[in-house]
Amino acid sequence: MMKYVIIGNGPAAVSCIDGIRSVDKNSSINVISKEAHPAYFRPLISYYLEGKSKAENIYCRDEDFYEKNGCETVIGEATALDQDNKTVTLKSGDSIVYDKLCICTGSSPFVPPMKGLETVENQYTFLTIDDSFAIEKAITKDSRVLIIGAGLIGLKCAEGLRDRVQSVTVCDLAPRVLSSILDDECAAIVQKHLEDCGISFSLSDTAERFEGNLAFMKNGGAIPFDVLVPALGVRPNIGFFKEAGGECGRAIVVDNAMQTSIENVYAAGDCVEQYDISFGEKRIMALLPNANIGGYTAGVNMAGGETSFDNAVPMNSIGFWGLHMMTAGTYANDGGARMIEEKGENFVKRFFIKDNKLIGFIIIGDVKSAGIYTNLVRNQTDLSELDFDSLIKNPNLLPFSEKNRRKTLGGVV
Amino acid sequence: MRREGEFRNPSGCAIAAEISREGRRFSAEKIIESMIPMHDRSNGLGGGFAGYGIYPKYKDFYAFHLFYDHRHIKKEVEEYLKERYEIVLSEEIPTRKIPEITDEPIIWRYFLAPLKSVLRSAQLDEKEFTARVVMHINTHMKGAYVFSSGKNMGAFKAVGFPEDVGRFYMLDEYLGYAWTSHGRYPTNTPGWWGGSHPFGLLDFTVVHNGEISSYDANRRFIEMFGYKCTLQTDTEVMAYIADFLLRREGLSPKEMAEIIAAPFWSTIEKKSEEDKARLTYFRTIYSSLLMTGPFSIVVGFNGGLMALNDRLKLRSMVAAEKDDMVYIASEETAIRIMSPEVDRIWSPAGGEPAIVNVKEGAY
Amino acid sequence: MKRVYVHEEWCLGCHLCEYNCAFANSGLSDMVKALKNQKITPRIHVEEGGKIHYAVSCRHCEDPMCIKGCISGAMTKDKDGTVTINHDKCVGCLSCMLLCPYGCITTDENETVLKCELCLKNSCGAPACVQGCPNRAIVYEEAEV
Amino acid sequence: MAINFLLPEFEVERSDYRCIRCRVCERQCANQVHRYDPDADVMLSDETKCVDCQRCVCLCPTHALKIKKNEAAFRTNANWKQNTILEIYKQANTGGVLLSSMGNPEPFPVYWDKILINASQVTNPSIDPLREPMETRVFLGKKPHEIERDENGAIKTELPPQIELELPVMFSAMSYGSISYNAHKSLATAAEALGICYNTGEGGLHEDFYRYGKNTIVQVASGRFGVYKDYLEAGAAIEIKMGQGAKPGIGGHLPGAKVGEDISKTRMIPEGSDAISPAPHHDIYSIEDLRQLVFSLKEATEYQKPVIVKVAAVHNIAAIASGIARSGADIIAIDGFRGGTGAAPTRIRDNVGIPIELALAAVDKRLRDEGIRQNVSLVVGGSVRSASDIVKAIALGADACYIATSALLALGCHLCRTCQSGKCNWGIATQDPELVKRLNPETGKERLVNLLTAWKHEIKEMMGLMGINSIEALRGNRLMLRGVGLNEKELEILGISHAGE
Repeated sequence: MMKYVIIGNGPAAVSCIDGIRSVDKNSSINVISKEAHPAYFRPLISYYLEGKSKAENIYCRDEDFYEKNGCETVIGEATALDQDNKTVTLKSGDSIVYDKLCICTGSSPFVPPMKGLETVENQYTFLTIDDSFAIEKAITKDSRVLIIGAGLIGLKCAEGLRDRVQSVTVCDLAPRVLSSILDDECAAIVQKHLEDCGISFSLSDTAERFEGNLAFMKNGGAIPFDVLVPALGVRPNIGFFKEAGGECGRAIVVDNAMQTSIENVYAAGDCVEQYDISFGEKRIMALLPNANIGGYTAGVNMAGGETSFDNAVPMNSIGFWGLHMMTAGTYANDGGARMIEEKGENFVKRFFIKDNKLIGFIIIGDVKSAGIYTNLVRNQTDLSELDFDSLIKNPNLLPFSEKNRRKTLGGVV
Repeated sequence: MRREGEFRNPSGCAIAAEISREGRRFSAEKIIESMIPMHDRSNGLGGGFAGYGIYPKYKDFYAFHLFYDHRHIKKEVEEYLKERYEIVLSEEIPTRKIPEITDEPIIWRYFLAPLKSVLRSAQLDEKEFTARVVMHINTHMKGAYVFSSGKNMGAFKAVGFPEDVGRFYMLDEYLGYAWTSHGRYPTNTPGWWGGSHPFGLLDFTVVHNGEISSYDANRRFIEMFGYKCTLQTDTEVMAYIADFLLRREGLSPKEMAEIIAAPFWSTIEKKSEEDKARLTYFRTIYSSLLMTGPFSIVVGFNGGLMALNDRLKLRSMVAAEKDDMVYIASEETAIRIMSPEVDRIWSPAGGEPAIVNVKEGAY
Repeated sequence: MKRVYVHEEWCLGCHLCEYNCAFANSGLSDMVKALKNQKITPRIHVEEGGKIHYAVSCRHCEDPMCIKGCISGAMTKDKDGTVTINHDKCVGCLSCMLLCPYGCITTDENETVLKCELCLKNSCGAPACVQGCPNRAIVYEEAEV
Repeated sequence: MAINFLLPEFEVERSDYRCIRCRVCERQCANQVHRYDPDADVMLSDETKCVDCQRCVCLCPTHALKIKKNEAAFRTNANWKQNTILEIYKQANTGGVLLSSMGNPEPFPVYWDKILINASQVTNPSIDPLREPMETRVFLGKKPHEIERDENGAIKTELPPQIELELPVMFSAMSYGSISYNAHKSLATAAEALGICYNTGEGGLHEDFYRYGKNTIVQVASGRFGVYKDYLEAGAAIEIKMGQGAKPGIGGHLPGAKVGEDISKTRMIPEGSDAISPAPHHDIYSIEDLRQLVFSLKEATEYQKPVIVKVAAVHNIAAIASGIARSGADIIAIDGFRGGTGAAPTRIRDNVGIPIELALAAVDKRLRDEGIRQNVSLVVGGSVRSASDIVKAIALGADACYIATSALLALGCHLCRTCQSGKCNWGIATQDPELVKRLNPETGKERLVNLLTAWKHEIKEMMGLMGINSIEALRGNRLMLRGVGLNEKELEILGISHAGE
C-alpha cells in the first residue's frame, strides 16, 4: 500500500486522483487543500459574476468524488517539504508522510507594492471563488470598478461585472489588451469590441498611487472608483518546494512524466513549467487542459503506471460578448517563424510556421473548427502531408489524405 | 363423365401384404379377411390382390390377365398376341357369382411364351419385349386392358370392396408364398375395373395408399422411357418406376427406396462418404423420380416384396413378423387378423424400406 | 462502444444526414415544420471538395480533448462512452472547439454549443444520420479495433 | 436549335409547402432536372430532362416530390398513340435508330399471370415448411442414367460436371460495362451468400471477382470480350451466348465512353474503344459449328465445367433446343422476349421473340418427346418476376430460372428504361464513378439476399401447400398448374388444363 499525498485541490489535483485510481484502487490519498471548497473550475469565477454559472455548478467533480475515491481532505497549507523523511509540514505544524507526492498548488495573485493601496477600502484580487463572492457583496448597480491589468483575468473580470455595475475601467501599463496573448493588431480588434460593449480602457497607463477611492494615474489623470481589482498577474505557489531544494525556473520544473527534480515528487497545473513543443523550451502553460492532462499523467506515474504528457502547448479560447478568439502554440514572429495571414471582414487568422510545421496560431472571429489547427500544433504535423493552403481557408479534413481520413473517421480515436 | 385414365385420379386406401420367407405357399383367405376391419378405408370402388407363386405349373410363362369390354377386342388382342407369343393356355379366369360384384367385363388369362424369331427381330430381351406388348395393348387397343403380366404371379382386381373381390376371384383356392391386397377409396371416379389395384407390369405389382404430389413430375419422366401412363393413378406410375429402376436400371429394392423416398440433404450430410456419394448421385440423376406427398406402398416382385413409406411418413403403415412370416398393413388390426400373435411389430420410419426376400430357391 | 463511423467511399454528399440530424434534434415531429425556412445547425456536417464527400460528427473519442479542455465541467462522458454536453453548465467559452481535432463542435445562432450526442432517445436504435443515410455511408456499429 | 416537337414525358410536382430547400434532389439528379435559385429561394425543374427514375422522390426527406406522367396530350387517337407520334418526331429529329433498355414494356400477354397453382386439400396433406424440411437444392447439368457398378457391386458415382444451386435461381448475364462494378460486386457476393450463381455477361470478369468463381458463370459471347484460359477456368460453368431475349439476332454495343481503364482491362480491349459484339458468332453458322465450340470449351477446361448454351426464345425454339441438347451442351438457357437489356433498338426489343412461358413448355415437351430431356438442364429467363413465376416455371419443366430485372430492381432500379444514357441515378447502369458509388455493394448484397431469401420462403410455402417437399418433385409437374382465360391452343402448348378441369 502506498501513501499518496496531493498538495492543492484544483483541477490538476482531481485529475491526479483519477490518474492514481486508474492504476491503484486501494492505497490512501491525502489531499491538502487551502480552500474550503471541493475542486472547482477557476475560470468560472467570472461567469459566476456574469450570472452564466450557478455557484453549485462550478465544481470539477460530483459531491461524492472524494469519498468514492477514498481521499482524505485536510484543510491547510503546505509550508515545508522534507525529501529525506518524505514528509510535508503544514502551516498548522502537522506533518504528513508520503510515498508519492504531487504538488498542485497553483498560483496566487501578484500585487506589487503601490503607494496608498492600503487606503483603498474595496479592493479585491480575482483568482478564487471567494474573491467572486466578496466582489459580489461589495458592488452595487452604481459602482464604478477599476481593474488594473488588461490581461485575461482583468478582462474576464470586466466581462463578469459589466452588467452589474455602473462602469468598468481597465488600465494597463502595456499598450494593448491581452498583451501576453495577442499582437498589436489583434489586440486592437479585441479592444475595439470591448469598448463597443461598454468597457473603458486606459492603456499605456496605470495607477501609481491611491487616495481612498481615487486612483492617480501615471500619465497624470485621476480615476475615481468604488471597487478596485488589481489583476496584475499571478505567481506560482512554489516556495516550500524551492526551499526543499527542488529545481525551479519561474515554476516547478517537471519532465514529461510530470516528475520534479525531487524523487517521488510530482507536480502539475499552474505551478509547473514544462516543455512546450511549439516553443522548444520549458515554460509555464497555466491552462486548464494542461492541468487536467498533467495531473492525470502525474497520478498514473505515481501509482506505478507509465504515461507521459509530451505534447503540451499553450492554448486559449476566450470570448467576450460574441467575439471569440483562439490561440495555440507559439506565435511570435521571431525565431525564424513565418506568418501566413488569412483575413476577412469579421475575422483574422494568423498562422506561424517553422520547419514546415504549424507552431502556433491566433484566430479572432472565425473560430469554427479551430481544433483542427490545434491538433496540427500539438502533433507537430509535417505540413507537406496535407494541403495547408486550403486548410487555412477552411478548417476541415478535406486537405488531409484519404488514408488519414479513413483512419480518423472509420476507427476508434 | 370421363373415363378413368382421362383425368388424374388420386385416392386414399387400405393395403395389406403377407409373405413367407421360407417360400411356403398359403391361400389368400387370411389376407382377404384382413381387409374387413379396414373396410372404411375403401369405398367399394375398387379392390384387388396380387399373389406370387400361384402358377407353379406355368411358372415359365408370362401370365397375362386381361379385361375385355367386348368380344371384338378380345379377338383382336388374341390375334396380336398370337403373332408374338405361343399361347400355352387361354382361359376365362374363374369367378364366383356374388351380388356384391356386378357389371364384370370379360376376364381372361393367357400363359405365354414369346416367339424366339420375333424377339430376335425386335432385338429386345423378352422382358422388355413383353413390357412393350403390354404398353401397346393398354395404350392402343381400346376396350382391352392387361392388368397382370408377370410369371408365376397374378393380380386380381375389380370394382367392389376388397373382401368381396377376393371371394369373387375365389382366391381362397389359390396358393402363393406372398400376397398383397388393396382396398380403394378413389375420390374422382365412378370406378373402373382396370383402375383398381394392384397395378403391375411384368412381375412388379404395387399396392399403394396415398396421393403423391410429385405425380406429374414422375409421370413425365418415366414416360420418356417408353412407359405410357394411361390411368393417371399414382399406383400405375409407381409400378412403372419399379419396373424401370428394378428391371431396366438393375437396381435393388433398397436402392429404389433411396431414389423414390430419397433422404433429405440434411440426412445425407450425416452419412458415410460412400453413402453420401451414392445418395447424392441418385438425387442428381434420378431427381425426377423422387416421390413426395403421402404414400405407403408394397411393391411385390418375384421372390419378395418391399414396403415403403414416403420420407415424412404421412401415411400409416405397420409391419410385423411371426416365424417365417412377415406382415404389412395400413393398420395393426389387419395384421392381427392375419396373425393374432406376432414376434415383433413395428412401424417402419418414413423412407426406410422394409424389404422381405424369400429364401433363394424357395420360389 | 457503438459509434458513428463514416465511410467516405460511400458518401454521396447528399447532405441528408445534416437534415435528419437537425430534425432529430428539433424536438418536433414533422420535418417540414421543424426545418422549413430554417438555417439548420446540424451536429453532423458534410465536408466536400470535387468528388470527395464525407460526413463528420463527434467521434466520441476514448480520451476526448474536449472534456480535458472544458472549463466548466459541461462536457462529460457518460457510462456508455457518449460524450455529452450539459447546457446548464456550459458557458460558451468554446475551448472544446479549440481542442476538437475533427472540427465536430459547432454552435447555433444563439452561440449554444452543439455536438453529436447520439440522438438515440429520439431516433430508435440508431442515430438519425445513420438511419437516414441512403447509402450506408454512415454506420453505427461496434468498432473494429 | 429548331424546335424538336417533343413534350416532356414527365412532370415534376413539388409541394412548395413541404420543400425545405435541402437540395438533395438537385444533388442526386444526374440529369440535372432540379436547380435551386438562391435569389428567389425556390427549387426549379427542367422537366425535359426527367426520365422518371424516382431517385429524387425516394431521397426527398419531406416527400415533397412527385414525378407524374405529363398530362399534356395530343388529341386522342387509338391508332396514332402519343408515343407512336413522339417516336416519329424523335427519328425525324435525329435520323437514328430508336434505343431503349430493359424489357419489352408492351401489353403482350403475360402467361405467368394466367396460370394458377394447385393446393392440397383433404386427400393429401399440405406440408408446413416451418416444421418439416423443404428442399430447394438443384443440380444443373447432364443426367445420364446408365448405372455402372464396380467389382464389389457398388454404384460408380462419377457424374458429368454439375452446377449446384441452393435454390433454382441464378442471376442472369449482365456485363461489367452494362452495369457497374458495384452492381457486379453486389451480385457476386449475394450469389456466394445464397449458394447460387451470377453471370458475367459478355464483359469478362474483373480481377477482383475471380474469388467468387464458385458462384460465377462466365459467358462467351460473339465479341469474345475478356475470354482467355483463366477466365474459362474461373467459373462454375461456361455459357455460350447465342442470343438474348431483348434483342434476338443482334449483338451488343458498349459505347467507348464507358470503356474506362478497368473495363478496358477486363474486356481486353483498348480504352475508349466501342465494344461491339457481332450479331452472330462468326464461327457458328450452324448447329455443328456450335457443337465444335461446345467441345472446344470443354477441351480447354478439361471437361470440368458444364457448358450452357443461351438462346433467345424465337419461333422454332423447340427444334433449336433439341439441336442444342444433342450438341454436347450440358444446360440450355432460354431467354424470353421480355428479358432486359442495357440497350437495344426499340423496334427489336418490342417486336421480336416469343414469350418464355410458351418457349419453355414447348422445349420441355419436345425434349421429353425425344427422350433427351436428361441430356440437358433447362434454365429460363426473360421476366421471371416473383416466387410464383419461379414455381410456375419449374412446374412447366424448367430446372432453374435466370433473373436479372428483378435483381436490378432489388438493387434500386426503378425501370426508367434509360440505361443506354449511362446516367443511371441508382448507380447500376453507369460507369460514372460519382454515380457508381451510389450503390453500396454491402447494401446491394443484402437486398439481393433478402429478395431471394424471401422468394425461397415463398417457394417453400407454395411447395408445401402442394404437398411437395423437394423442388425436384415440382419440376415438370404440370398437373400442379391450371390456366385461366387461355384458349385451347395456349393450353395445349403449355401442356396444362384449364381451371375447373
